[in-house]
Amino acid sequence: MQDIKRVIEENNGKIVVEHDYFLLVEVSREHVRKLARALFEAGAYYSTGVGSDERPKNGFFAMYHILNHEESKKYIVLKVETPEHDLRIPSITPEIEGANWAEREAHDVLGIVFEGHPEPERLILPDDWPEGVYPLRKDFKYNEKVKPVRKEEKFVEREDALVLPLGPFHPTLHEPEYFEIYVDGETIVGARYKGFFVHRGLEKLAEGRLTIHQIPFVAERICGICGYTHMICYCQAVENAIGLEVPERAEYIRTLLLEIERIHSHILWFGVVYHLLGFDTGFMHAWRIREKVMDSAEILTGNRKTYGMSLVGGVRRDIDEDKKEKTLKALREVSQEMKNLFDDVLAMKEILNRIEDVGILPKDRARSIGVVGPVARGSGINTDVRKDHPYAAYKYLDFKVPVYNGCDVLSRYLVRADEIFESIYLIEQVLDQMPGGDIMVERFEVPEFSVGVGATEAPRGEDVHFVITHRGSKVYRWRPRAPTYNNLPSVPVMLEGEHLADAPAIIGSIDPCFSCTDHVTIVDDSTGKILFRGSLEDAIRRLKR
Amino acid sequence: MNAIIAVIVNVIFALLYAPLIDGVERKIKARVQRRKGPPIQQTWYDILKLFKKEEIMPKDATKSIFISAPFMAFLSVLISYLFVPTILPGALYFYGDIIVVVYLLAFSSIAFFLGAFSSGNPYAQVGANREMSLAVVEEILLAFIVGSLAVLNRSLMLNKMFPLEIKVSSIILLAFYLVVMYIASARVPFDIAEAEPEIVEGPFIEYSGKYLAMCKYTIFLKRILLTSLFLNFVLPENVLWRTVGYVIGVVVIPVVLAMIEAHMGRMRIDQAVRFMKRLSVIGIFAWVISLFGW
Amino acid sequence: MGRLRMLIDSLSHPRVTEKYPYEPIPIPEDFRGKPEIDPEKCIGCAACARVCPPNAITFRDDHEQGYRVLQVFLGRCIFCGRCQDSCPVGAIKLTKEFELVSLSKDDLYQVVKLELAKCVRCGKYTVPYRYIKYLMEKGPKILKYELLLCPECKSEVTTLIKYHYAQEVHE
Amino acid sequence: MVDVLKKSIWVFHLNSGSCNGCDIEVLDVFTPRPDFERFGVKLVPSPRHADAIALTGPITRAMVPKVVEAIKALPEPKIVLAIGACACGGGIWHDTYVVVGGIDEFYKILKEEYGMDPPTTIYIPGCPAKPEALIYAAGILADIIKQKQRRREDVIREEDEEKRKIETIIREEIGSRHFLPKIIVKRGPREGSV
Repeated sequence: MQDIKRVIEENNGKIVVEHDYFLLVEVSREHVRKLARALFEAGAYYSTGVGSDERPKNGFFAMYHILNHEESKKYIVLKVETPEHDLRIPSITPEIEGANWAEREAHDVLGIVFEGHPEPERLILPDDWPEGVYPLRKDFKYNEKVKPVRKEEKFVEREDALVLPLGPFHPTLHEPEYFEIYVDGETIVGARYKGFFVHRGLEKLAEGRLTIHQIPFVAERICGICGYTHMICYCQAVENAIGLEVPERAEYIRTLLLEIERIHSHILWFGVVYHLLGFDTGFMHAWRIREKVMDSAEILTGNRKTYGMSLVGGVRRDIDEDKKEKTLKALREVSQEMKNLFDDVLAMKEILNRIEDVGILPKDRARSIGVVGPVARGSGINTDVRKDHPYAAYKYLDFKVPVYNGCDVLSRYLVRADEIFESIYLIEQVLDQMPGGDIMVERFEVPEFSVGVGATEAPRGEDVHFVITHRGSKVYRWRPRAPTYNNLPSVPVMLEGEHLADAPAIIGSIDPCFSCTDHVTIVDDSTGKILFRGSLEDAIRRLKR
Repeated sequence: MNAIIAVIVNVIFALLYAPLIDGVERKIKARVQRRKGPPIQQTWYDILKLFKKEEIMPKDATKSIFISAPFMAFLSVLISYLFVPTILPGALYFYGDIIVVVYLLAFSSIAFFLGAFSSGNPYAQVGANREMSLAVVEEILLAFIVGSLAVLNRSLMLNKMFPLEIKVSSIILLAFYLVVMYIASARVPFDIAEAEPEIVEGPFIEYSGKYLAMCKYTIFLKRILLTSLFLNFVLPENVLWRTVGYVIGVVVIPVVLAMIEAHMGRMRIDQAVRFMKRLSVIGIFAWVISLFGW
Repeated sequence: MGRLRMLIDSLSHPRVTEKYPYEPIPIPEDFRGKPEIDPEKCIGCAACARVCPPNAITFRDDHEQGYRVLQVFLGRCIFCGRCQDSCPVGAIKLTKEFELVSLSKDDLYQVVKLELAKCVRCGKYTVPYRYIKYLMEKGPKILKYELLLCPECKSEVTTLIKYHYAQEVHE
Repeated sequence: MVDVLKKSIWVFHLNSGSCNGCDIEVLDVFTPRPDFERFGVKLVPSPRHADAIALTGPITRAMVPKVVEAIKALPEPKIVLAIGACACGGGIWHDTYVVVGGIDEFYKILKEEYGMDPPTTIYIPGCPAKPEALIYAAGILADIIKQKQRRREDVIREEDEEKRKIETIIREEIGSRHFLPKIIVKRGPREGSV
């Protein structure tokens, strides 16, 4: 703890806020790169970056780099300010690879220029978005409609290989996403991700129309699979910003639901992977078992997916003994049946052949890209927000974090399998130890321009929300960062040299959730070639060439 | 005259029965997945619906080939039924008909391949490529088996082969035939050409309406044809026993295959080809002993 | 032999498919289904419309006919239940109804029209009678005449009162 | 409804910017417990094979041309299943800068810019739509069950007596305020209130 403070102070950083969960450090433009480097060497890795337009407050734009320092159990928020007339900030991407997307995104949505960025291209803004319109600036209205500027389609051609578009409507994932896969015969020689189709403008929406108590429901709808973890993450960020203590019982209820969500999400993933491997009966069995988890969620919260259980300050509904018992009974059955299913499936040779030694992500690459969650744990990195930055009731509970060193799809498979049983164990503890008392803090003041960071371990990995509060129960800036945002850049690494037939399983192995990731900015319009009709015809033309 | 009536009955039986047994298979698969599943006449509903639907022509397609391919495939399988008896014994036998059957089956694969290539869709093309590399191996294996059986029987006429004499080599060959039949009927793990999650039903991606119905129908007919061929090899000559055996066999074999199919994951194309290469070693072994007349 | 065990396991257990829609399915106690306004209880305060995150509940005042029109659009509702939390009289409740499928968008609306009272000063429509009644009974202790004034008149009158008192004090 | 599709509906799943919740439920209905296949519903990967589009999501602006293409690619007769709050009415983000805001807004664009008539549409509300709600929709398509949800409109008029009572109470109060009627201020015409 002292070490990290010394590192910050030696490198001209000024600690402004010292919170149990995070440190807010102000640093000038000249020193940011050196400080980032020093922190990275001290063991912090890049979590996310947030650009913010703070002109109404002081006339400056700000860039927040959020680093995760597991050793001291703190997030370190580096704040760099730049005046409106001189929007230049030195890029830290040359020092930390993980900052790449975050900086490009901040450039796209706010117009901050990152000096020395290795790939200063647009990331999320579409090619038809007019120059000089920055949607997250405060003078842009949340419901403003911008006229697109038509441009020629851009293809990245490669001479040695054939381009096969995978997406945006591909039955693999039931989500619009787009991978350009370069194949030589049936072997993949390269891949390029072009995404951000599911952008719904919700950051801007939160700043515009919604109040602090309505945003949890938007946060929950960032993702339909792991929505509750986003909801909790947002609530924690706001609670951290205003210094609110949540009642203990509420913490336990949150933990219970988070783990229920993890179980259903992981079982869902197994089903999808079996389906991708052509084993539909496995899909059916996995989802049949999952149905029991969904039922207990419905009993506990009143809805199968969007629980709607949390607000800033606690949870909305209590849990009684009857519900507890039903949940426990269902989970015991789930545990037994999943065990049998895993045993049976791993005895099937053709399934094992398809996932073993496929989609390799070496440990050092994993660290430098900054992958999180089961993908990191499948590459031998022991990281878990629940242990590193304890939140909700995890600080009172006992659990293990499974780590596998195979670096392949099988390792990620095993990590998730172990986590299901670990989660069931956690839920048993939660239901056993749950204390009585209040579940909600009703009254609290929301200060102006108070910064908060919240993090949860979503089923897919570390989930970070960054909040700046505003007067009148509003938020000034809210930036959710979903785990897939960090995991996606690793997909091209995994795909290289593999068979085309393995591509769905490999892409699926990071459990991508594009709706989580893409909410941030604008959808690509022009390069999004699609599978059928025009797009394929274009593709064929390119094939013939 | 009798033969002609038999052929007409056989063809009508196959046409009616092929979609129905697919419905039964779907029901069985649903059962092993512990669900209720569609009614057994569901596949018939699907096909009838497809015939009532509009057909859309892809922009880049070579129209004539694209349209004629499903018909070619369908007809070539249908013609095979002239030589292979189904529910009634008796068919149009002539010297060398075994070659015609193998040729027609290969032709139906080629027709799909042509249709896929003319559709102008890259996924169809990847699918067609896979279909072709599978079909080549699978047709060779089929030809090889049938050829070996012909060596055993010293004849290329199918009716001389029905039923097969029980010998060591014929039993090995029939077991081998069952495996090849499984592969040729495009079931998991060998439905690589139509893999839904990877290449979106491959060769059929651009077909709609009645052309799609023809494609699907062809596959169902092909499955029943291969099953009938197998049953003819093993069933006795006595008409009554043969009919009883046939009716049982034509239900039981697809049901068993469906159960196997439900518990398989899809192979990768290279894994499948490797698997078939290994199989061919057994084939050669059977062929060698059949040369000795065992 | 995993697959054999799986097959035997499946065949030895019954099918799990539910009978729905031929038979109703059990719905959990706290299920959040279709929100329904009880028109007899509703006071037209529009608190639900203000908290509704997706703006599924909206209200507008029809000044020609003299109605406050509260409208629930089920097609946009996210079933969060915030309206139920915020309603002061418990008029809006989430029922267990989930069979909301419809062939036309029009079927997805629930509309409640409440008669508006007139401003005693300028004769313009203000808030529903129900709301005034509710405030008279349970509302905070305010000057009751304010209840029947439109916002403009209210602010003017308030200014005038202040002015009046100021003068009185002055005198 | 559509006679041809009574016994067999093949569905092409189209995500137009949904959060995944409805998409997972669309997959979920095919699993053993709800078992959509009972009604002859099947998920197909190519729009050419499909009879229905299972549309989830609020239709982000960039998705518009793709959704139009998908609708064009479907052979007639076709239907659209608008699944979930987003597809039916735009959901929580119905008015943001990149969202069209639900299927009806999209149909307006379809008509104005592409000159196409919207296909028959079934609205399936829910957030996410419960699997049973999807089955209910299939039941309506197959003519097994009848639609339950109907527009409901209630007009509440107060009794004159009640009104008078309220007004009397308030007038009395006003009367007790000696200053109110005395001061008359000239006002110009105003618009809007509340």
